[in-house]
Amino acid sequence: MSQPVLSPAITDNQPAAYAPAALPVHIYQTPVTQLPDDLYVPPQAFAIWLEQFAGPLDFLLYLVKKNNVDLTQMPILPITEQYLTYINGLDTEHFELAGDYLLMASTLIAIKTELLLPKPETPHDERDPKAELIARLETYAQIKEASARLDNLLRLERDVFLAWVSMPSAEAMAAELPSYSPNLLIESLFKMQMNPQHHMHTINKDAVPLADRIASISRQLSTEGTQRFYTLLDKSQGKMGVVVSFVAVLELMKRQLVGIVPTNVPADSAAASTDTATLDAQTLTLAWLA
Amino acid sequence: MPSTLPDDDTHALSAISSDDAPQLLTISRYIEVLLHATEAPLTAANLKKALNISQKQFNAALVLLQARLSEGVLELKVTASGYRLQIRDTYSPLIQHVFPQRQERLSQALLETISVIAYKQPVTRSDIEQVRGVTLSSNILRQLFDKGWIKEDGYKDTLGQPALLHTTPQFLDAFGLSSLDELPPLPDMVGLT
Amino acid sequence: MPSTLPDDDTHALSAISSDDAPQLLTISRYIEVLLHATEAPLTAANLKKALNISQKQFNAALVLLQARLSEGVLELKVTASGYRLQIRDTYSPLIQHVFPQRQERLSQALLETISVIAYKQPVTRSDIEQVRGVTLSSNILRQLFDKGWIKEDGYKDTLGQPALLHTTPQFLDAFGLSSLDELPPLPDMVGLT
Repeated sequence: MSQPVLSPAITDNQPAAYAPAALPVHIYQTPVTQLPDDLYVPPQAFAIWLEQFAGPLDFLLYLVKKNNVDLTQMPILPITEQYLTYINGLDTEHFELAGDYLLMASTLIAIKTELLLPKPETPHDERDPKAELIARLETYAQIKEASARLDNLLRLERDVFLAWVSMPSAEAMAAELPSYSPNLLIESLFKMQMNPQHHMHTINKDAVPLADRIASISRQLSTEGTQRFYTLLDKSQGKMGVVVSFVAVLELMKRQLVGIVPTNVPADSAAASTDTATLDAQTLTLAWLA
Repeated sequence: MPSTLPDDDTHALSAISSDDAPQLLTISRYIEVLLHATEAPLTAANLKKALNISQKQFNAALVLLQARLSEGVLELKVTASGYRLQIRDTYSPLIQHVFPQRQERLSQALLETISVIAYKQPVTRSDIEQVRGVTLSSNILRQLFDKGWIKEDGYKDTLGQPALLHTTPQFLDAFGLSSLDELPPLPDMVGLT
Repeated sequence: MPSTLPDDDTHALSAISSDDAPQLLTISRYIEVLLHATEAPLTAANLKKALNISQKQFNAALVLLQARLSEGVLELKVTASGYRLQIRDTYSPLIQHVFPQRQERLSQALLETISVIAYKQPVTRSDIEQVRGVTLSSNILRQLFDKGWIKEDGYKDTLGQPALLHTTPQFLDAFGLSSLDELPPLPDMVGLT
């Protein structure tokens, strides 16, 4: 079977190693004229070099491996120096990238300091920063290798592809959808009316229109002058009738057509302040103010 | 190789020498793979270019592909935008049955709401609440908006300037109506008229 | 979930009388349609329930489906979360060549993050940061959540009660694993010392 399609067109487009002329990097007081040739470094952006690493541990691991030393036997000082020199080379404009690296640098400085200080007489059994760093590096190296192995697995959407197909035609699918009958609309309205809760609500609403009640209370009060609040409440229409009457009274008071007659003063001073009056639903009297 | 091919296509196939048959099968498989691997339909030009084949090879491979597909649940569809593989229409009841999220029963609350909007439009939220006697859950309105059955258009000139709701042409489509005049006549009901 | 079909499948097939053959063919087609119609894999339980078939019918239909598929470019794959249809990997180079955009590359940072979660789960964000020595960008976590590869489940009983991260069956599906036991062995630590 011939394979007319598969031309080896995909080429490895890795840029060649770049040797910058003057990099502001020194290792052991020697200016670095050439960065590791396994990394591509644009001359103006040292930060991009660091971006090649997944983080400061990755970078440290690189330095350790590059120096090809046994980590446990390795003197940490030269590595620290080297790390710090690289970090010093970081453009100040790229400090946002440097956060994690600076944290690592401070750890290295701490280790360096500790190693330079004279050893205490009694070996302190507290934390050993060098051992901790090595442990972290080893853990990181392990995860880095594990991630490489994970990446080598056959992965969906890189090495294996799901088969995509279209669904049956829209018409065929739509034919299976319930075609909503317009009668559903009417039926839903009938059902709505049959709902007892709804029914009660509409009847009350329509049987006790607020405007009608306002009109009837206005009529009574304007004719009688004053009237007991209690007698104004139309109890013949049940709880809703009472509520609507109450709302009607509030509305009339808001419009300043009706006022409360204090029970302990004569009716003719109805317009007087009611602030101190005792309000009792049984004896509360309303007066027409208009 | 399938033994039967559509009548008018044997032509294209027979024009190709029998030496080409294995290669044609490969090409037809490649076309099948590419159609499975793309979201958008592929044009004949796309396919010929991708596989570096002639029009003649393409035609013959397509015939072969169709013959191979004839035994299965997929079919080759040609649309204005190109070729695609599609589940045969005959399986749409099965799909609708098994994945009922595509199919949908409308809730009574949703039906009432859309009915009130349809018959009384334009209406505000509070008009709907007034008629239905219950607080309108925003979820129901969202469902109606999601379906594209209702839209907001204009504001009621009242306190708070509430938005006015209308039905859309999609609503008419969903209920098989060509205009609002075709809505069933509204029964004589308290609270609605 | 087994990664290969049960051995006794051929038994299941022969145990069914030839009268059932047309019905089995239909069932195998239905299974094919349903697998095509969903994005997520379907479990045996899903399929048996959807089609209202017995385990025996299911097994036999699956064998039939695999036989039918063997002629084409697709294969039935059993993953951690069920059955799915995928393009045979012999055609992957063709797809990668024609649709390079379909080839998804994962960044080193993302791979390390998912590795920490996969191998050390359950982990908190700060566990990941501790191992990697880098502040965890929320972008990476969001990508992993978007892919459905990780989920939060439970809280670590420590200050701030950070959420615990786990991998999901979709993660296993994506890497072709049927269980976490199939993860490549975690390399030894001796590499450095």
